[in-house]
Amino acid sequence: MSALIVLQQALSVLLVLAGVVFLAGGTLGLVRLPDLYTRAHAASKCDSVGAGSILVGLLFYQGVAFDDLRLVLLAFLVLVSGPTTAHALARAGFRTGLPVGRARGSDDR
Amino acid sequence: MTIAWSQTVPYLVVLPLAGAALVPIVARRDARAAGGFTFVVTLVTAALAIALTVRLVVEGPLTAHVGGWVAPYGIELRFDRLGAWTAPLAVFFVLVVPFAWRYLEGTVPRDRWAAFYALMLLNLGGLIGFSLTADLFNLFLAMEVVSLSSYALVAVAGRGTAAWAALKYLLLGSVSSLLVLFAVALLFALTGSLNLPDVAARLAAAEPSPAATLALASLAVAFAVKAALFPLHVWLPDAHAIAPSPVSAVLSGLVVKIGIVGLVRVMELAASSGIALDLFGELLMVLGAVAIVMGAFLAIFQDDIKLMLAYSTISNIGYIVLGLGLGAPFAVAGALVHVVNHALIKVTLFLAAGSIIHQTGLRTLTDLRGVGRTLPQTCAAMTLGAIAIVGLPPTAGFISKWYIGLGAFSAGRVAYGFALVFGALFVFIYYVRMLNAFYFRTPTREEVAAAVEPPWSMRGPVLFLAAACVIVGLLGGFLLAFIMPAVGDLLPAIRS
Amino acid sequence: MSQLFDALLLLLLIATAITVVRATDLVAAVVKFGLYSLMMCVLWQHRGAPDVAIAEAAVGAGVTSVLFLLTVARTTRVEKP
Amino acid sequence: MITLFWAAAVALLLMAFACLWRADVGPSIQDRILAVNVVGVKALVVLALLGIIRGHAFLIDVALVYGLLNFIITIAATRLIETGRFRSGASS
Amino acid sequence: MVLFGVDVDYLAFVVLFCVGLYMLVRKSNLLKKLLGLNVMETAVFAFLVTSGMIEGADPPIRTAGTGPLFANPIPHAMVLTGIVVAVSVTAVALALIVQIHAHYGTIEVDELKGLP
Amino acid sequence: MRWLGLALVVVAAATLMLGVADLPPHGAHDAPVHTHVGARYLERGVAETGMRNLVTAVLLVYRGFDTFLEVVVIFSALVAVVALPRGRAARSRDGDDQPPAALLTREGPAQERISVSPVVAFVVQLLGPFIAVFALASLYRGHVSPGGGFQSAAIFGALFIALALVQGRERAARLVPRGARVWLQALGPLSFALIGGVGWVLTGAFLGYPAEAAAYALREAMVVAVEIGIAVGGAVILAQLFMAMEG
Repeated sequence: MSALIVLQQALSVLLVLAGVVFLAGGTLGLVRLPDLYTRAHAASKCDSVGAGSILVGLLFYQGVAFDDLRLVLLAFLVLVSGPTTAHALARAGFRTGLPVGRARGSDDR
Repeated sequence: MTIAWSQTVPYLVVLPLAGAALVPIVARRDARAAGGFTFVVTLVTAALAIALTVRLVVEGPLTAHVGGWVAPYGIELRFDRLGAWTAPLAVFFVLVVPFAWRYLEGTVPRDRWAAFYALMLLNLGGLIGFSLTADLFNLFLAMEVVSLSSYALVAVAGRGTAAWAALKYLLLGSVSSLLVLFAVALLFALTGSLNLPDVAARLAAAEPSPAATLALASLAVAFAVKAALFPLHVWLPDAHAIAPSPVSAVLSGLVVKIGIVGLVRVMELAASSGIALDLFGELLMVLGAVAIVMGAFLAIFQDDIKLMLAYSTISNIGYIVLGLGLGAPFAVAGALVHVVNHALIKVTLFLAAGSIIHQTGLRTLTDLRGVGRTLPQTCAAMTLGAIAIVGLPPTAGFISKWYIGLGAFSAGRVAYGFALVFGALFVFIYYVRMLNAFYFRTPTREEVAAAVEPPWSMRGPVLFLAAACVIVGLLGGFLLAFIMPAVGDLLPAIRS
Repeated sequence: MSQLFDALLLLLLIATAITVVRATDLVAAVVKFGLYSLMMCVLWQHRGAPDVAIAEAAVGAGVTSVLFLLTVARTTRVEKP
Repeated sequence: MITLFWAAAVALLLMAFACLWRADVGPSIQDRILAVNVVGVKALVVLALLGIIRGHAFLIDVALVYGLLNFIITIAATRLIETGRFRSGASS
Repeated sequence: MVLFGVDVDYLAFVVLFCVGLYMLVRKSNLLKKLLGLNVMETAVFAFLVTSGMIEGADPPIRTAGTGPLFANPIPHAMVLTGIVVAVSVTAVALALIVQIHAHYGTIEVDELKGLP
Repeated sequence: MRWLGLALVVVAAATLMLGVADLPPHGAHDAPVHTHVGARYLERGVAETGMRNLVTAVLLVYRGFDTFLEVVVIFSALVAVVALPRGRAARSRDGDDQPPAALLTREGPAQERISVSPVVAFVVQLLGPFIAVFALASLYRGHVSPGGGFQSAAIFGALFIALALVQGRERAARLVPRGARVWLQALGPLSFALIGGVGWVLTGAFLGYPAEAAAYALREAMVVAVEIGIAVGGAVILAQLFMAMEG
């Protein structure tokens, strides 16, 4: 029994840490990458994975005796809405003719 | 089962507000029905208010605990001698609503009548709630109901210019509401209570703190904005001049008074919590005196009659604030009576001016020359109103201004007494200018020459109100006798 | 830890408010204002007021922001300096 | 465990500052919205973490509402940029 | 935590309030002014909620697992109401701004002042 | 004029600091805030109101009159917005006929008519039922967990906005039939007035709830009626505000 709890806790720690690392990667991408499309790519990918794995980690921490589905729903929501948002943004960028690569004359240095 | 009279007090607030919710439903078939329905609702409210005033005289103040929760644990509505102000308030609405029936034709498109009447009822409900509640947060909410409906009423008839006037009003009004909320938050953090008497008692028990003074000061500033006290009056002239005339009457006569009622509440709070506001009293006097002179002075240069009346409101708020600040019993009583009297006179003047504008389509003194010949009854009402607002003896304005002046001289504040006289002189000048244009010049515009008296639904309220200006003036003592017992509670705040 | 979190959250709130001031593109200003509301919602969650947090998330961030965006759509998008 | 959660929350807030920088400099409006959205996701995770730290499941409701609303306003804003006007719809 | 003799939280709310006030007073764009007003409002709400909290207390929901210390529910109720009031005022103001733009073609106060 | 504004901000900051510096530090459990009215609500609230979420208890029972004014405020916001002239008509009258797209996008004239991305439309429709269920749950469980009438109204309103965004307002508007709108928008104030009147008859005080144990079901029914009034009325008002502002 205790082994199970230890496993559960270890998994939870691992997932939370991994999530933080992924989120940090996404943030780095958002800050450093040259144009909207790459930034959206990095941010959305790392965010869904990062936020998703933290939420799953919390689910492990809460244990099986969890009485409702809030965390599951939340993870589902993050996984569905993150990519959609990125898609909508990139589409909006494409529609308004935002250039690929480092835009000339932009104030991004 | 006997029903306690005191428990009917909440209905004074609920009737108009629930009525407002019903107005769009009533108006679905016929937009005119909304006007009739609104009139009935105001009539019932006024009847209840008058009945409660009678009970008040017979058996003393009535207190309702909403939901049955006693004072600091629930919301308390008090119908006392100051709260009895709701009776004239409701009666003015009873007169303004029929005026609006015909006035709206041609000024506001039919599909927006329902919204107009609903906003009027919301305004009435909010005003009553504001005057009756003894709970700080409830005060804030009632104020928001009044403010929100007022902003919309300013913009209801006009296009862009009215919207701009309304937005200026909204921005300043919102800042003032925010200050009230901030003060409520501070007082709540200090005392843990929202009930006004309870807050005062707990403040009195605690050691004096700058935070409490800050709270009272921000309440005072907020209410000064709502009352359009002199340096904070910038929103008023545009908003009041551009609104449809029944709305101008309500805004100028009644809505600015929430600032005064609020200031009275601050004084009550200060008086019973032992926070000395000597500087506050001085400031009120100075600002009041400046407002009297500046308002009247600026009014002289206005050619638009509604703009002139709007500036005159600033001047009259000055009288009331000066009276409150003087702190002498007569002055405070005079100020409180002037709240009612100014409401009466200003409603008369705005409705009469509205009739003139509605019948001729013109609104400047230059254009309106000679209108006294074609609209004799309306202009007679306007003249009576003008005499009353100057403060000449047989009219309503005389009593209150006389007592404020008497208070000034008896308190040894002779300078303020002279400011008062000086202001009256300016007022006299601009109304003489108006009367001169109306009666002693020949018409220059054919609209004036062709004008006919307005329909009875508009003429009736105007004539009734003009008569009331004289009757209240002749029987003036009773208002003073009614309010005198309430004055004593207010005094310790200022007299220090 | 809780105290550090608190201080960072308050700093973040102030920083968000300042980016709202600095934005000249009104759409960006409105979206950042939405973020400000959402940050406030985190603060309230931290202060033990979940009811208020839900209301702020739904009204302050959602409905208010959408109304602002509608207004931007019907007026102008760029703030003149 | 709780300390780890706190640390994660603090780390997320620190990252949020970096995203806020991106939201401030842009350069395009989509970049700003993207950055704001990323901060939003981080705040959502922080809300969930706070709920777990406090030990009350009902606190996660806030995170749910937050996630839904963040999504809706981002969609609204991108719609506005995409079309120049807000009126939309596959049907109309 | 106390900084400059003031509780840090209260200090932060004063700063937020002033950022909003700055936006309201100095920005010429009406929409920006309105955003400033909203920022100020939120700062006051935050002040209210903070004044009603207790260190380490639970939300005022008395179910199994909460307690024994609870935050004060009254400020929460007040802020909930306040949020609704704020959104109502904002909606009316935005409708007015649309009107103003339709009539004058601008929502900058500096330009509106010159127009009739 | 410029420096006047800045001076105002500085003065406000200084005054606020002065006042706030004097307050008891937040978070202490023995501050006056926590020992007076709030303490009583916390202590006796569950027994007196039957609600475990005391914020809901304060909103609906102890300070119900405040909530009544709150629903009146949001109702008056709707009436106010409806009372204003329609903006779009005014714009074309003033000759400002540029397509808004050209005004709005810096990058140049946008395409004529851009449909919603099918991905976004799908996701919104996927999430829609979840949001609706969540809003209902928030209403239903408002007395035991965070949430309640108004939160539920706001979530429904947001759902309506999302649907209007992807499906077009015409289809979304069908969710609130035109004939029912005038009734539904007034539901908040009316339910309060009605239940308040019932309470007045039963207990002698406006908005009173019968306290006897025997009247438990009646009390529940009254509270639920008010909650539904707030939620449905609020949601319909928010939806209509959205439609009115969209023009």
